[in-house]
Amino acid sequence: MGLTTKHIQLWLQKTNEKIQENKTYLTELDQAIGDGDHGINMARGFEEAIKKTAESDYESPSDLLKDWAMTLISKVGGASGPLFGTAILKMSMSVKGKAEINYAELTTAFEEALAGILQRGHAAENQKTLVDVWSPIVRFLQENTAFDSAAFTNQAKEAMEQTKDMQAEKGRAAYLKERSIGHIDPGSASSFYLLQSLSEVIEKEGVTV
Amino acid sequence: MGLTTKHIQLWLQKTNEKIQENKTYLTELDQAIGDGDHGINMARGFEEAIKKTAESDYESPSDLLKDWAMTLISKVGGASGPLFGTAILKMSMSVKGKAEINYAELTTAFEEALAGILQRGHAAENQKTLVDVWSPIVRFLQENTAFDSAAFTNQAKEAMEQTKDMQAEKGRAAYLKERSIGHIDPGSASSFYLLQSLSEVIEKEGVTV
Amino acid sequence: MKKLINDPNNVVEEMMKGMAAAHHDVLKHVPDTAVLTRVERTAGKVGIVSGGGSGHEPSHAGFVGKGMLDAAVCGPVFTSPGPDQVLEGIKAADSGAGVLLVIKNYSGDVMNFEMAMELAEMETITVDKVIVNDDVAVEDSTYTTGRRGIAGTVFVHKIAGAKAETGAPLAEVKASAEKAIRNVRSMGMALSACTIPAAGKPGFEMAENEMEIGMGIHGEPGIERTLLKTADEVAEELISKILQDGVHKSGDEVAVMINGLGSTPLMELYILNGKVSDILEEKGITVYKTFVGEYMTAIEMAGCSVSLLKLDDELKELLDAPAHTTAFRM
Amino acid sequence: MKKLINDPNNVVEEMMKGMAAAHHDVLKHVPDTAVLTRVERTAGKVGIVSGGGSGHEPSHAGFVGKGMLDAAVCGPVFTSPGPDQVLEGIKAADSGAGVLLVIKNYSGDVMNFEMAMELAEMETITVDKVIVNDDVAVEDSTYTTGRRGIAGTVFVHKIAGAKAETGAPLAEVKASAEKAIRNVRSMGMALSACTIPAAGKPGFEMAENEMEIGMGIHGEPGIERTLLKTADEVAEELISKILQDGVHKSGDEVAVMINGLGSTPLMELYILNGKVSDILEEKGITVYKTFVGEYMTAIEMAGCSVSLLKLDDELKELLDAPAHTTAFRM
Ligand SMILES: Nc1ncnc2c1ncn2[C@@H]1O[C@H](COP(=O)(O)OP(=O)(O)O)[C@@H](O)[C@H]1O
Ligand SMILES: Nc1ncnc2c1ncn2[C@@H]1O[C@H](COP(=O)(O)OP(=O)(O)O)[C@@H](O)[C@H]1O
Ligand SMILES: [Mg+2]
Ligand SMILES: [Mg+2]
Ligand SMILES: [Mg+2]
Ligand SMILES: [Mg+2]
Repeated sequence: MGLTTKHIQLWLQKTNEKIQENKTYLTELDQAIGDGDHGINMARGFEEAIKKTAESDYESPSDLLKDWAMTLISKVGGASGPLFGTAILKMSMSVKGKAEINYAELTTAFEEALAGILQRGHAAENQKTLVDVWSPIVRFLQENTAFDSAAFTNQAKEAMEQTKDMQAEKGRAAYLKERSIGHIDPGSASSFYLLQSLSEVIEKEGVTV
Repeated sequence: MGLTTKHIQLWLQKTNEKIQENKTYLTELDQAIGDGDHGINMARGFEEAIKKTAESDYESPSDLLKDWAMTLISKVGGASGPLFGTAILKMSMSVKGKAEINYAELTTAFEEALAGILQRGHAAENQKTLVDVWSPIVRFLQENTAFDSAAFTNQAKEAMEQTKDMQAEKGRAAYLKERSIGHIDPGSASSFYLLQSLSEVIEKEGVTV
Repeated sequence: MKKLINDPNNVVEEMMKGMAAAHHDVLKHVPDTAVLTRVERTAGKVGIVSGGGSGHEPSHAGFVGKGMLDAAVCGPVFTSPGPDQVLEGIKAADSGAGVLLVIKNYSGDVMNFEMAMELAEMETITVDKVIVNDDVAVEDSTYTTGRRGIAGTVFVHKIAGAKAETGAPLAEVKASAEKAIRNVRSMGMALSACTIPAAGKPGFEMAENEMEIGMGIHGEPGIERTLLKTADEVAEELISKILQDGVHKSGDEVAVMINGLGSTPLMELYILNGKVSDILEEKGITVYKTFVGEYMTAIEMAGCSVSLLKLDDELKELLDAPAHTTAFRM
Repeated sequence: MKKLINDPNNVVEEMMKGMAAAHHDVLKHVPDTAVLTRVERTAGKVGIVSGGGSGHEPSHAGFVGKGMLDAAVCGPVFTSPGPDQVLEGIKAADSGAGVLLVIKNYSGDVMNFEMAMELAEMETITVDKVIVNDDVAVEDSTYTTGRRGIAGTVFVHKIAGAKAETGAPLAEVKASAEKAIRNVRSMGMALSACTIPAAGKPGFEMAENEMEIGMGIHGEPGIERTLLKTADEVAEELISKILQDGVHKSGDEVAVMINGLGSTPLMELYILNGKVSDILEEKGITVYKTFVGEYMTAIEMAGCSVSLLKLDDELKELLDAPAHTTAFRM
């Protein structure tokens, strides 16, 4: 069995838990090289997404992803709202009509999500943004044929950690130039929580993708 | 020989020295129960008085006292400017026409100075203002017949210290009500420096009043 | 002390210079004085002069201009200017119809302005005065110094200035100003202290979890030092103390001023106003106009004051009359 | 954190409420949105919408009113509002002649406002945009995020708003706004940090003897962290960096804005202006008008920015045109 609506719901819940737990940490990352609101923004948006998606019974992963995405777009704000919102929205569009999502479909969904992020943010790799987590993770999915939870999480974590040594060229951290080096990019950190949560759901629920 | 123009000049100089030396202390007294500018005000005014009176050769104590007074009135500002200015101005008027000032004349000059202060400030004794130094010192002069430097200084000091236990009813300290108790009144402290300086000049110069 | 200044002993002079440079269409500096005066004079009008210690910007020079003050006298920080400077203000404002001094009730201000009146009379200028004492945080007593003048003074400037602009004689201008004084009450609070530049350190200390209710505009305390409260609680306390004074009652119409003391963000002042407007509605008091911003500050103190001015037809008309100053526009 | 608030998560809603209550003659809150819009509409006029994160008060809602903005969208503190709220602003501002968005150049603002444009187009509202990037503290580069929009944005609001008020079509309003953007340059500095209410602690730390030159309005740093300098030195640095950009030259006429970031006393801003006006005179640049005050703040940050807008006849006329907003009056 691939990823079902239920698994998407669990994914959202787990991500939300991690975001709420790490709200202060994410905000501190953003205080170091941005304007210090990233944890607050993500926590507000995910809390609202939980509330919103609790209102309905969803027929398909796509429907659930859509409400999740639209809530992020509306409630996160800042740079991360449009970016995370667009990513999830593109996934929703990508898996439209499917009751379950298999590995190939998941890979395509991530490809589309990344394309959405790139189009919205006009950022490229190595500019110290969440692109630096999403790009490697898409390559990782493309290079494999089945989901390896541990390896997936590892890849995401490594990518996030690598943003530490980069000099920012997009987003607020870019104003710091060299002074941006030495700090993990906040958007990459929350991207890691999102990806780690997906990985945990797939492993714990015995999803076969 | 009584108090001459030269002695008045020395009095002003000595007072100025003490005010400048204790500028921070006077300001701190005013920070505790006022608005924290008393030392600044007095230091500015006395510095200007020194400058102003250095410009001319004075014929009489009265002329010198007048320029001293007018400079204080103009440059000290706040509550203390009109009060110290009026006090010195009244002295100037009181000793008009005299080349030297004897004990009786000095006593009268102080009486007039106090009257000026009372009329200007509408304060009475025991309201924790400089009146609480000037009133006892006038009584002290009235009760004696010759100037006793040590006793004069003592009397002024004691009067100043007694303001510590008073509750303020005039000036900014009045807003503190009970909380004004326990602090020396700033205007009384600078009055003490003025009186102590006079006493030192009389003693050091061997003035016979 | 962290300030964007050059020389702590020169702040007032440099401020006057920068202000005259910025607003030469509205005000000008009278050379060698502490006076900023109107550029555009209304001939034969009663002159309105205010002032006092500096550090309360935009008070008072920010209210110089058509419809408000004719001259502002800028003393040293928190220190009333001497009578000679007030006299310069009176001279600048006089155009033959006499001058009204709007004085805030502090010993220093009252003494210096009164001495200036005596000097002006010697120069045969007709001068009268009103003394503003709107701060209900302090007990009203004729025996003590009495109540302080705080931000409500700005309403008095507006009313007196508008009345003078009608060409009314000095006695009538004074009567309108006195009506405004009778009808205005204020109270303030503070979250932090302020630093007189020449003193170099804060006037007092307040713990991270404390506030002072009833704070004056020079850091003089008022009613109590308490633990930090919410904006809603602060609104309740300030308004209830103001209303206790008995001037503003159900059925009355008022103008409201939510005044920032220097470093309180406008956002916080508006949050406070949200509650103030609810409370007044509840009490049956109609808000005719609300002014939110920095009108009378205490250098960089964090905190605010609330002022209520009870209005009648005359005061409404005078409040609404045009004013063209750098800090108050109608 | 010492703030006069109720709930850190509710500051923007409560601010909007208090603002609408205070200024119901000028602006109103569109229910269930983050939008404050004009009460008095000019029919058939291009609508001007701005906004972004809150915490910059009076930006942007303080500029809603006749002659400036038709709607301001108030995001969470320092966080651009989402596209749905910007769309609400567009709808509130639209009266059939199209809408111009004035966006400050930050990734978040640009993305959210652009998404809103896409949504508006789906609802067949004509929308165009200009992006303000006046901050010379940041390198101008198309590869990176590029320059930030800071206080110079207020001049763009004024120019666009005045042009729209003439009944000009969207393309012309946009052209005037873009001319203002080409002609305006700014730079800021800070003496202290600020605290986002929901974060509860300052965004960064600065030692008692330090300042940051080139500070942005969200606490993003710019050029360098240096030892405390005098107001004159700061004026020199800000102006020289602005002039280096080559837009303002000897013989030009400019409007100057000395903008306080939140807790800098007006006195200090005027001291700075004294020097700024001297430097400009020295450089042969004529000051047409000067604006001193808080126009675009960073919550309670201490510091300032200086903006210069080069003027031609059109811009002068538009700058001088009437504006009736709560924070900008002409
Ligand atoms: N142009 C961009 N493209 C991709 N990601 C971006 C871009 N700009 C910013 N980001 C991401 O957004 C994060 C900041 O999000 P957040 O703090 O919520 O928004 P804001 O910067 O508006 O305050 C950054 O850490 C970065 O990962
Ligand atoms: N009404 C008054 N009568 C007599 N002395 C007064 C009166 N008001 C204030 N003072 C004196 O003035 C002193 C304060 O002076 P200063 O700090 O220079 O002025 P300000 O209070 O205007 O800041 C007080 O300590 C007190 O001695
Ligand atoms: Mg951020
Ligand atoms: Mg004092
Ligand atoms: Mg004083
Ligand atoms: Mg942000």
